[in-house]
Amino acid sequence: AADKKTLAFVVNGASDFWKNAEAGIKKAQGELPDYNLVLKYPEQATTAAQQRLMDDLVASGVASIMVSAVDPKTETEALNNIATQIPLFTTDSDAPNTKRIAYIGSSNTAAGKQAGELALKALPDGGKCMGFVGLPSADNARERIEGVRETIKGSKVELVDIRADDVDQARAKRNVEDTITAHPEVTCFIGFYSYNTPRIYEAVKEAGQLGKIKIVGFDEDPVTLGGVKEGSIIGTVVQQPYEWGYQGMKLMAKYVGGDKSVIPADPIIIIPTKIIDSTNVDSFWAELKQRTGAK
Amino acid sequence: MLKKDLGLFILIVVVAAVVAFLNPRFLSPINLSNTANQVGLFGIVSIGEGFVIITGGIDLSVGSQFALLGVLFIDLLVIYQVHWAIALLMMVAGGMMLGTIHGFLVTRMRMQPFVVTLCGLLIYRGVARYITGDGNAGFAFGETYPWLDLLTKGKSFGVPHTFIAFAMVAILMGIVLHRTVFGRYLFAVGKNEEAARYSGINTRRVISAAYIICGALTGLASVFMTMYVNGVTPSVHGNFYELYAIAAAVLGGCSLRGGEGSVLGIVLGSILLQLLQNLVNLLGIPSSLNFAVMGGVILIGVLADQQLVRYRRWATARSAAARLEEAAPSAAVKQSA
Amino acid sequence: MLKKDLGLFILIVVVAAVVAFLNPRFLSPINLSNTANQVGLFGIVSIGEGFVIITGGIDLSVGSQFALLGVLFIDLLVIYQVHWAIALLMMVAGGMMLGTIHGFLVTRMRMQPFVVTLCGLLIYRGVARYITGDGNAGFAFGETYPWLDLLTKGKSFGVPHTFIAFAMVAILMGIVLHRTVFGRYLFAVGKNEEAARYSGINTRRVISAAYIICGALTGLASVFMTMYVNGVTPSVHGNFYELYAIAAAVLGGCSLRGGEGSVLGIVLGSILLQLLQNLVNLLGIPSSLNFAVMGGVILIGVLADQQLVRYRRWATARSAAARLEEAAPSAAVKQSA
Amino acid sequence: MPGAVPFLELLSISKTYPGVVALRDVSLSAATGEVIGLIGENGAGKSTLMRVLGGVVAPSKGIIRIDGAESASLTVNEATAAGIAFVHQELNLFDNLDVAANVFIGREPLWGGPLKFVDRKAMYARVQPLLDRLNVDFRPDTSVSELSIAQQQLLEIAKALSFDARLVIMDEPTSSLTLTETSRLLEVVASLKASGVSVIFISHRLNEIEQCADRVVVLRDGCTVGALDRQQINHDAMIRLMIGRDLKSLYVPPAAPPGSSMLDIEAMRTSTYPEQPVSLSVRKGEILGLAGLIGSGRTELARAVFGIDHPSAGAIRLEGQPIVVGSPRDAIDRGIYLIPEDRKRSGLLLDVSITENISLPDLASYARATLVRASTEIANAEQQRRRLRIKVPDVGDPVSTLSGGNQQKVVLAKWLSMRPRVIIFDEPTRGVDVGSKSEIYEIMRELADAGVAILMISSDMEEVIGVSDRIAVMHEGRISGFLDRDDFSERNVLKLAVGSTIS
Ligand SMILES: Nc1ncnc2c1ncn2[C@@H]1O[C@H](COP(=O)(O)OP(=O)(O)OP(=O)(O)O)[C@@H](O)[C@H]1O
Ligand SMILES: Nc1ncnc2c1ncn2[C@@H]1O[C@H](COP(=O)(O)OP(=O)(O)OP(=O)(O)O)[C@@H](O)[C@H]1O
Ligand SMILES: [Mg+2]
Ligand SMILES: [Mg+2]
Repeated sequence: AADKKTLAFVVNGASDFWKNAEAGIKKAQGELPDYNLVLKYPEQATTAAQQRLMDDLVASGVASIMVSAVDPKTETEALNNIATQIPLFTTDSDAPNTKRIAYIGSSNTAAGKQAGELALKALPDGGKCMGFVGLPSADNARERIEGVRETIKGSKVELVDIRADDVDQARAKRNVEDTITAHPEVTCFIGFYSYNTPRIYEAVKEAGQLGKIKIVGFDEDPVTLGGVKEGSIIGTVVQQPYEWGYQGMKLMAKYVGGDKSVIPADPIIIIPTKIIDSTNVDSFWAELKQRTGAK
Repeated sequence: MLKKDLGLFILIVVVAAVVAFLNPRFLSPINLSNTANQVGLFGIVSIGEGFVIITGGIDLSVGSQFALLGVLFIDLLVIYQVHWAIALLMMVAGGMMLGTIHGFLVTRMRMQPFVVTLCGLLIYRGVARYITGDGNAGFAFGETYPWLDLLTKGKSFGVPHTFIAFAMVAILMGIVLHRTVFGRYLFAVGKNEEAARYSGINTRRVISAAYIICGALTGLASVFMTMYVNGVTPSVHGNFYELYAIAAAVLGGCSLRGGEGSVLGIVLGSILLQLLQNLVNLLGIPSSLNFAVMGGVILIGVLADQQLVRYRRWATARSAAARLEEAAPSAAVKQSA
Repeated sequence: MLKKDLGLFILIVVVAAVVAFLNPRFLSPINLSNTANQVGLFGIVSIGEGFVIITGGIDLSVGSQFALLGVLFIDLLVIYQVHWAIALLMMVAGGMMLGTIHGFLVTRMRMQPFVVTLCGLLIYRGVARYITGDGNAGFAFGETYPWLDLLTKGKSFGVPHTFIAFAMVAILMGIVLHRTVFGRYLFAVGKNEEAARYSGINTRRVISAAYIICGALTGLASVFMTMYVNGVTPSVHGNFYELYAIAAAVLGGCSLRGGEGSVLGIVLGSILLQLLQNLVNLLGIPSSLNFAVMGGVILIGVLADQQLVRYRRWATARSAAARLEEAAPSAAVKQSA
Repeated sequence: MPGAVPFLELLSISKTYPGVVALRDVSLSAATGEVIGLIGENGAGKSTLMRVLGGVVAPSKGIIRIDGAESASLTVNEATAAGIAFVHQELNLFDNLDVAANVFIGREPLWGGPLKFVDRKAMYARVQPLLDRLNVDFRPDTSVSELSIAQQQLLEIAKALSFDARLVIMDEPTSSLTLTETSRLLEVVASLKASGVSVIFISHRLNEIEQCADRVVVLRDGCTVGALDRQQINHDAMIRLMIGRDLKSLYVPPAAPPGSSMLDIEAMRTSTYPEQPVSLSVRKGEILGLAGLIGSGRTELARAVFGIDHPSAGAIRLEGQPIVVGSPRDAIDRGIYLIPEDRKRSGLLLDVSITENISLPDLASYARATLVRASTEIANAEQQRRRLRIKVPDVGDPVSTLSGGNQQKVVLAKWLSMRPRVIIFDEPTRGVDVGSKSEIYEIMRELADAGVAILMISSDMEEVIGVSDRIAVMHEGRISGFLDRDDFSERNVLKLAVGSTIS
């Protein structure tokens, strides 16, 4: 087994989100017996930890890496450093200025636009929205927020502020509570990170405002999906990390195996995001459960 | 002691008044209730931290204990289907167990509390992350525990149960600290451990007990916190909470040199800290400044308190001198050199 | 002292040998160079932390200083187009300024180092986040500073410049600490501040100098770190780095009670910590366990060291007693009661 | 002989510490109503023996027999239960608690059954009579942080009395007491004896032993070297047993009459007594004793002259030249040195080597280009060791391994390797045994004869009268008078100390 080539999928931090990718990778592993597929978490969601992890992986002899860079803009050089040694792919958030072979993932701006559409649908007569996010400076957050703003531009819907919580979920919930107090005029909450939506749902529920305050979310936390199913969350925009993991690994395996033709000319493979609302939540959830074997 | 607490109380009232003036919604029942809830969530563990600090120690591991115990709590409920009340008791027991280990290493192995609990900080979170495979532990949607929810998230007469639990813990611990022999021994051990031993106090047991109490309260608080955020992502859950706990205790008059502090002070310190966070959101201050505001207030608070103590000493000395002068306006001085 | 360092050295060699055996790539030049780079990045600031710890203080703010100084450094280069060398010097000066503030609050205002630098931890990061509007500071694509890049990211003879800088700092600081008058004063102040003052040492200046040195080294290290990650996200940049620095110093034999420690020890401590992280990645241990491994090794290391010291004392006592016993088997005892 | 039957016996007790045998086969017994004076040089093992008896340390060997029951060691609680109360040599108080709490620490009166609440009222009620008995000026609810050292020592004694003990151990109870308090204490000892309580009294002040002891036991190097009955007790006999030889008379006259004025303190006001200007001068070659009751402000004056505290007013002149002393460094650079009263707290780095302690105040002169040269440092330490006869095998050993007297010599050595002009000794022989005391006095005289001005603050009457060329007495922050050698007497010093004038 030692001479099997190892392909690594390096994520940007610990999160359940990546369990889906892991499921995809597992499926890919079943189809790629000649490769050893691994998924790696950096011990902290920082560029320093991630860079060091990749350096160590290269040193320990992996054949190729697919990475969700913590901060692609500033990691250019470090990514190039890896890319000069082994084939490097990006996922989740692209780093177009690097020598990466290809990007496979979704477009956060597009996802943001979809969330904007949900907000417009939620507030047909216009209204004010408040956004909640972990790290507003992170690329994915910025692009999603931008997408929302682009879509609602010119309408009567307005995004008044973004409250950040440093990925501290207790603060995330408290931010929602305080917003309900401080801004009774805001009638639509958007949760940009996967845990923001469930915290919004709970805080709004505990304040007895479910239905009055519209909720738009991202990602597929069970509580989010439950809220969608219940009808108290308008909808959520999901990415397909399962496909990133599955398709990404197969792509890498082919490339490492010498088949360069799998890479499109514009080396960006977009796996579109989907809006999950009351109409399709059941089938989506069932599929998700079946893939990750979740409870 | 009392004067110190009074100063803090006045500070809280002033800050609250200013916030209420700038945004009258501050006084709305819902906001007060939310803030009380936060005070309860963070305050319980601050009292435990205060006990440890009074013995001259420190516990840097409470944040990581939140992560570890939170994960275990959810696993017990969801995977092992343990009754919630038993699970809750097990969390308290688990915290006590960790506290026992800390106490053992500090008193028997003579390691420094900072080192012991720094290792705890690193280890417990690591274990929690390992258990969840670096994912997160949560309840499935709709999976509810009506009694547990009522207990941890409910309200009575508009007062959140977290706050009631905090108040009960505070009263109980206040009595323990300020009225019982054990409390007196805590102060004695914190001030001068050797003298305490010479006085026949089992210092090891007293110090260990402080860590165990801190663990028990951390275990209790971890359940409230887990229920509040309805799940645990161990890589971030409770990060830096030890700093909140220490900050509340220090603001409340506990000296890191040991031997000083009061439960009332810690309660006020916890309230002030949460008030500050509420203020940031209510006044629309950028969230980035949240911590800066907290740091600034702690710095100024501690500084002002110390200057006040100094000034009072100086004033006492002066008035004593003045009294002497009056009493003996012209003492017979025989000079022979 | 020397024996302690030797023990640590042997531990490092053993761990390295085991890792090399399990994964021979450990010894590949690229891996050694990567690890040396990490040691350099984290080691410089550990030496500064060690100086503060030797005076009996602590600096909890170095991680936040990394964030604040990193943001300022990038702003100076990118927005104000300051020459990189000047910007680098300004960072060192900036760190020294923060150190001066800490020193002032500790020595003049008699605040506890823990409280002062805890506030620093909260405030500096908050300010950094505010400056960037909670965004991040980075270089535009293609914007390069060849000399700065060479200096901070280059290698000479395969050795990363960060490591060379670290080695130079270590040698210089080793001489300062162990050979100069000032170094002796640092130990004296850490052992017994009052006795030091009575011996004519300006204790305030010595303590302040320790914080200033720590600030200077933090400033220097923050430039290396900023260049390494090529940008700063102030909400997370340098989070917990103070703990690494403290851990390295403590592993290296600095006592948090003050008055003990050596630069060689701190260097070895830094190496061991980075070796552990390298090991986790190389041996495919789940990264969730990264911190747990670190915590476990620190705990065991400090524990073993203490038990060794105790055992040695006990052994000395035994042999001394035996010798004395022999020398005077029947001391003339005149008893008359 | 009172109470011929001992109720308590220590049999062949030995105790080893790392590197030291503190006690070797020591036996001691106490009978009801007996006052035993326990004396010996520093490090003879007195405190260690008492710690064994008080249950603080376990002996390595030996038997403790109380009322016929034998045990190998005691715990603090067992000792207390057996009726043994202990006034430790070091103060063991909690300054975050009040007086009553300190008296009852470890055995508080309780109420509430298993809840173990502290019964404050009962405590206050029981402490007040004890304080009355000692005639002190603080109350049960005074915070200990407000007490002076002397008051704290009295509190320790009150605490021991509260035990209703059969045996009270007093380990140097008078080391920071002055004459009035000491005589009060000796009265208490007598009344204890009268009520059938035994006392073991340790002191380096032999006249106190003479006054109160029924029997004296002498320790040397961890062994019992002799005992004296009531009739045999006198200074010479005790000294001979303690140090194995006779001592010369204390006072050595100066080789030449004192010269011109070296140090002039003019109208200095310190922070505790800001309304009292103090003026004082010390001449070259003179030993000026500075007497006074505890808390009379002598240490404050010394600290102000040495630059530790900042006086609110006043001037200092050195050889006629006005100088400004803003910090100890300023004082040291001008040759004004202070030997502080608490050597462990302010004089020494305990677990640092003797060499490094000695070179600390003048480290720069052992350095070339700020790099310290260890060889010159060691050479100097060796020289001081020989000169001061510091008993230590190796100057690289930590100071903590030395006895009190030898530690004090190390503090002295710090300054003697430099160029002194004025040395202020604050309680130079507190807790130092007679042998070392006389050596320290000799050094003081040598220095004076070499032209150094010496200001000796002391609460030990024997020392003040025996060593000084002239005495200044302070009372509540002012100089209440000066005495020349012809007028020296305990009576005169005491009169000035309590603020009255000499007729
Ligand atoms: N905890 C300890 N560790 C090591 N050595 C000790 C310890 N306590 C006492 N010693 C040593 O034991 C010996 C006896 O000390 P002890 O304190 O009993 O002397 P002492 O007669 O009370 O002297 P003094 O008059 O100075 O109080 C000394 O050599 C001392 O250094
Ligand atoms: N650090 C201090 N804090 C508060 N009060 C003090 C302090 N040091 C001394 N004092 C008080 O100042 C007064 C003068 O004390 P000082 O020590 O100068 O007297 P002294 O004559 O040297 O007595 P002693 O023999 O105790 O040294 C006393 O009332 C004492 O209680
Ligand atoms: Mg003694
Ligand atoms: Mg004095």
